[in-house]
Amino acid sequence: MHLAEKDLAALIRAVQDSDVTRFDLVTPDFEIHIARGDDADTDVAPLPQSSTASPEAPAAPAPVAAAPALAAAVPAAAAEGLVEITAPMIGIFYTAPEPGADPFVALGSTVEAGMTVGLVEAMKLFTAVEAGAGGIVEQMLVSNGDYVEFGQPLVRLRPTA
Amino acid sequence: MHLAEKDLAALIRAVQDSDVTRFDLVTPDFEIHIARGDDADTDVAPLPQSSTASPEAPAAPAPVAAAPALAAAVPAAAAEGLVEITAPMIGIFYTAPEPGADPFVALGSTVEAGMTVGLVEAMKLFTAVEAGAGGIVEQMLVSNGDYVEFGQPLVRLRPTA
Amino acid sequence: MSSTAAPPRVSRVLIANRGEIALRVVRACRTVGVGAVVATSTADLDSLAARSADRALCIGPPSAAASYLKVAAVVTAAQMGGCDAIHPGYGFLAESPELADACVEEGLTFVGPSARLLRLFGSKVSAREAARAAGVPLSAGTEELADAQAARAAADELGYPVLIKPVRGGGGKGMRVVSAAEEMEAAFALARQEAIAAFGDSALYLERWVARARHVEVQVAGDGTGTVLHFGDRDCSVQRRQQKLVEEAPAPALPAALQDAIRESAVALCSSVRYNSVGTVEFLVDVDRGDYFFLEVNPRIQVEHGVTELVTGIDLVALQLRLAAGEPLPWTQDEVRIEGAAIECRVNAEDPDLGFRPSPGRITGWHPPTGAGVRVDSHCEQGYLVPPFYDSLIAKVMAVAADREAAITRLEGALAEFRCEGIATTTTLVGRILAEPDFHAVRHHTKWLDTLPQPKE
Amino acid sequence: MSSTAAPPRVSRVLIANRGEIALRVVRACRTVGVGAVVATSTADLDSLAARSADRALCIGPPSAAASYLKVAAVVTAAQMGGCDAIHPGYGFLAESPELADACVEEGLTFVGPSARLLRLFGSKVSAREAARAAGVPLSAGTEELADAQAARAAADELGYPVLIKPVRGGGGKGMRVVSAAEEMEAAFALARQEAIAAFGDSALYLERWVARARHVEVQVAGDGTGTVLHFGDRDCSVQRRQQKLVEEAPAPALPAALQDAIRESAVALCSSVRYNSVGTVEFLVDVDRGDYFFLEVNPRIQVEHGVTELVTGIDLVALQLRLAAGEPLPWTQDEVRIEGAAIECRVNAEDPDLGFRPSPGRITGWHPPTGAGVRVDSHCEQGYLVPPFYDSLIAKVMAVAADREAAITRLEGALAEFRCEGIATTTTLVGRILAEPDFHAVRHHTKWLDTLPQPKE
Repeated sequence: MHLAEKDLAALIRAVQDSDVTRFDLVTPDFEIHIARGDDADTDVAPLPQSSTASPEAPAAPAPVAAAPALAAAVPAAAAEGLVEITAPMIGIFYTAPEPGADPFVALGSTVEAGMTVGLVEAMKLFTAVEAGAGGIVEQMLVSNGDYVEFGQPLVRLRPTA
Repeated sequence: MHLAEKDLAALIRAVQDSDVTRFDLVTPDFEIHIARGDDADTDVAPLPQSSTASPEAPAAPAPVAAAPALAAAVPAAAAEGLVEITAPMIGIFYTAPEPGADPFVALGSTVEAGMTVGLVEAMKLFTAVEAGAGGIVEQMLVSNGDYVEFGQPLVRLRPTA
Repeated sequence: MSSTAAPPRVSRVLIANRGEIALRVVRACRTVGVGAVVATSTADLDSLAARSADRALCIGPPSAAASYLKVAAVVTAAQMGGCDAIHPGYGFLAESPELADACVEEGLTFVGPSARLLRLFGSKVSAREAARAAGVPLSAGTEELADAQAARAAADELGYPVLIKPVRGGGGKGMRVVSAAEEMEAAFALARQEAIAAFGDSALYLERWVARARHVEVQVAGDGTGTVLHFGDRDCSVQRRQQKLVEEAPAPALPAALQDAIRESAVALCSSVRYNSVGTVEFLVDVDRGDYFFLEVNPRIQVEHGVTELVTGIDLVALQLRLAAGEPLPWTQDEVRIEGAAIECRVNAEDPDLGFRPSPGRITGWHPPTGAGVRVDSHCEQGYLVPPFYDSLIAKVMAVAADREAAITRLEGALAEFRCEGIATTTTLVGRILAEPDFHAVRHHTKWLDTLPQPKE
Repeated sequence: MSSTAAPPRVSRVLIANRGEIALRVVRACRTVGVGAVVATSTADLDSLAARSADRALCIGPPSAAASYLKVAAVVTAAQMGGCDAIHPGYGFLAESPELADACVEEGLTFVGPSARLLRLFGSKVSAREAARAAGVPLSAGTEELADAQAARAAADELGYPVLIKPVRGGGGKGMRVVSAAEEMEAAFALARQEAIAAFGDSALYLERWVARARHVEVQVAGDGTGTVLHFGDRDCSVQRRQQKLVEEAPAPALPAALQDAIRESAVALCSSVRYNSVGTVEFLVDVDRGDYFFLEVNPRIQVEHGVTELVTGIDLVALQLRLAAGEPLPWTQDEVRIEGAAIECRVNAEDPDLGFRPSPGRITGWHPPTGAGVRVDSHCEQGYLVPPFYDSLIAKVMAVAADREAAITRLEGALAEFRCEGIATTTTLVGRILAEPDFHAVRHHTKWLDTLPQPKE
């Protein structure tokens, strides 16, 4: 995937002018993250060489033992035509609003854009994980109570339509 | 100029089986020096990046101030179709067998293969500089009494067909 | 929320920083024999520090506000990584009382002074009060002055030159240097006019004006009981717009009595507040008057700590980790020996030909100098992409030798060997500073570099 | 041809060597403030040393015999380069009395001991004689022995175990270790048979057999008047087929009295011959018997000099240049302080999986470790082609810390960070040596590594 600089600028403007709350674009050369809300910031990030989220292929193992946890993760979603919901922050992932309650979503659930699919807690503060697009939950990648890193894939949806 | 490894081996064998006393081949990738006599040794040398004797083009200036003297030298001979006679050792170059005597060769002299074209002196020991091939002296690149480095071009001949 | 509740533990450290200091702390953890986990933004996931650590955890996007500056993300990363301590490095959250508080709340050890000390030194007012109480000289100044006559009386006491300053306002407006008593009347009137025009307020006061100041700082470490050691001083007077570029240890060409007084002031201040980590007390030395006054305390490890390490042989980051773990100071003051001279040049990814504009990008060729007496602290490598989000420091090139001239020579050699291709750097520029006769003669001061004619190629 | 004819001059030095030591000497020339010209073969024309020097002169083709080993080429290069001194590095012509003589003849300063000393220590016989005269212990042995009875008598004096050796011959034939008196008769008879069969000669003698020997050497420097300083010792017992792989300073876990005696022996020997440069006296320490004996003198700078520099803070190559220039020793023995511990690993371009076969080739990625307490001496860089003509040393990775365990830890960290891509290296292998319990406990000896089971991946 190759994008010229002006394409990028136009893309960022278009996303910013929309009501999208979170936008992530990852290419082998860079990442763009646009978020609304508490952490609103527009980043054009260089992609680390042994990337964690390359849509093309599973990340190569890092050259040293201390590979970031993300790098060892699950096969890429894009190849399977799935949409990934990632952690908006580092913290503990919860599938339900409180212990004993029904989970926000389960395998097979139909999810609409903007719907909460889980919570991430950091220092007693809970942040909702919202679906950026609609679809059917095809994979739940982490369990209730797991620590997750920022950007870690949590749920994969099969897009509707 | 590209040579396969087996071509190289064949070439080296051919030269070694001949009565050639000195053979130098320089490409952008390597050098071969074959010499007979006191310093007889067969070397396949990697060529330094800012080469001193690339036949294709003048050497690029070395990245730091301390470029070897050779690197700053005269334009390459091969492009002009000339054959170069280089210094067989570091030392002082003499054009004549003794002070006041006639020079071994001068511009326009006809030289035969094996003929002495000058002397190089190091610590009172004189070594004859011999022409590897016949030709007519077209350029004298150093003056009588100059210090010369090993491999420095001294004389250029226009080959006699 | 009592800091005495549990004995501090440091067996696995979350490093909440990036760049060369993150790598420096990873190495210190190894030296001390404790685990190291690095918290990184997505921009630094593949950094040398992240790869050198036992583990790296992604805490947010490249923007520091959403990653390295988020207390909750850092604390959560420590918990996720099974850490019992957090090292904040310098910058970012290094002086954050909020992080220190959060550590206490969550049962983590903050590798730095307690929140009380961070608050104390985080405020200019309380820091000055502490210094005054410890008998440390402060910059001489007055209260608000009624008129030029009162100003003349005050200036006679302060000694000329003095600086007239508006009580409210800033940015240089209404400020005037007065060199002699007979200039006071006119200068005071002009300053008052300017102050009213700019800030709608006529109140003025005087400060002593220091024409040529040297930035001298003292490296200290305390155990929290009032015992404080110093590790000698550093001179960081070579500054470009208040950014340190060249630092050295010890501070050269100071009269022995003045140097002793400065060191003693630093120890007295930190001892009086029961300082409990490594830190630096900064002073300005008035070259012309031959005295000094307190500037501030940096309650953390500093960028330029390496030059002190080179002349003392002490690993200050390892010491910091050990103090955080509750270990005592392992030496007496007499056992701390300062030998030789060390100098550091900061090399930044900036283009001196374009007004020092940052020059992030891919490093295509990287050959740092090595060898006897040379140390380079850097997180860069061939192929590394200097990200555009953070500060532009790419390497600290240091040299140590038996004396200052030898250290300069060695550092010049090291800078000459240093090759960084693909991006613009300040390597050549800092090398030129070392060659300046004023630098050799220690005639430089904090405004020296800014007034120097731009050296030409 | 008198060496006292003219005061020696060292204002511009011809460096007659290559690789890391050529670069090391270039840097030392800068430190001392003298010019540096590097003599190179065509294979090294573009080396870092050649580019770092003021000038590089090509002295011959890659073959060392036709370049670095040619006295006339080296001397002529010095003259062509306007040099007044020649530094031979180590290896090549470093111990060549012919080069030292040629320097005297041509009015050049040889940066090393005088030809007289090179000849003295170049012969095993005269070196042993000098050591004996200076009261330095020699390996205990006998003259030719008539029969087993004479051997038993001699062995009682030497102390068991002893080694029976043929007077003529070599290569292990006819050699037998005898552990106790009652084995002598049979062993002597067998050894005699073997000696006759192998060399046609029945003469045998005894040597004391050292089962576990440590290689301990003392770094010295002399001013030519008999004043000699030592800079402590080094242990170089980690050897693979007599090639040093790991060196450290000071020699660890030696009883203080033994260590003092070894250092005093080194000084006594060098003082007795009016040694006039830096040098190293090598000893074998008999671990089981707790004594030591003279091995040889290396009259030059050694590969492993850096670990001594790290624990003393002294630049030995700069000292060597100053002594060559006729300057006096700048310290007294008391002023030479040895602090902390330093260890060096040699990293070679060899493939441990292919029997340590040299692996010359292009270095495609080069990231040497840096940081506090780490030093790397290397001539390599990204894109460098390790030539096939010379020895395979590509880097000396060193670490210094307050004590030996901390230095080991730091060095392990440095080796873990070291990346050299494109060629096979011994980095991982030397790292494993450091992790061996025997190395930590100083139970290693010169044959230890060869008897160690090959570590597996």
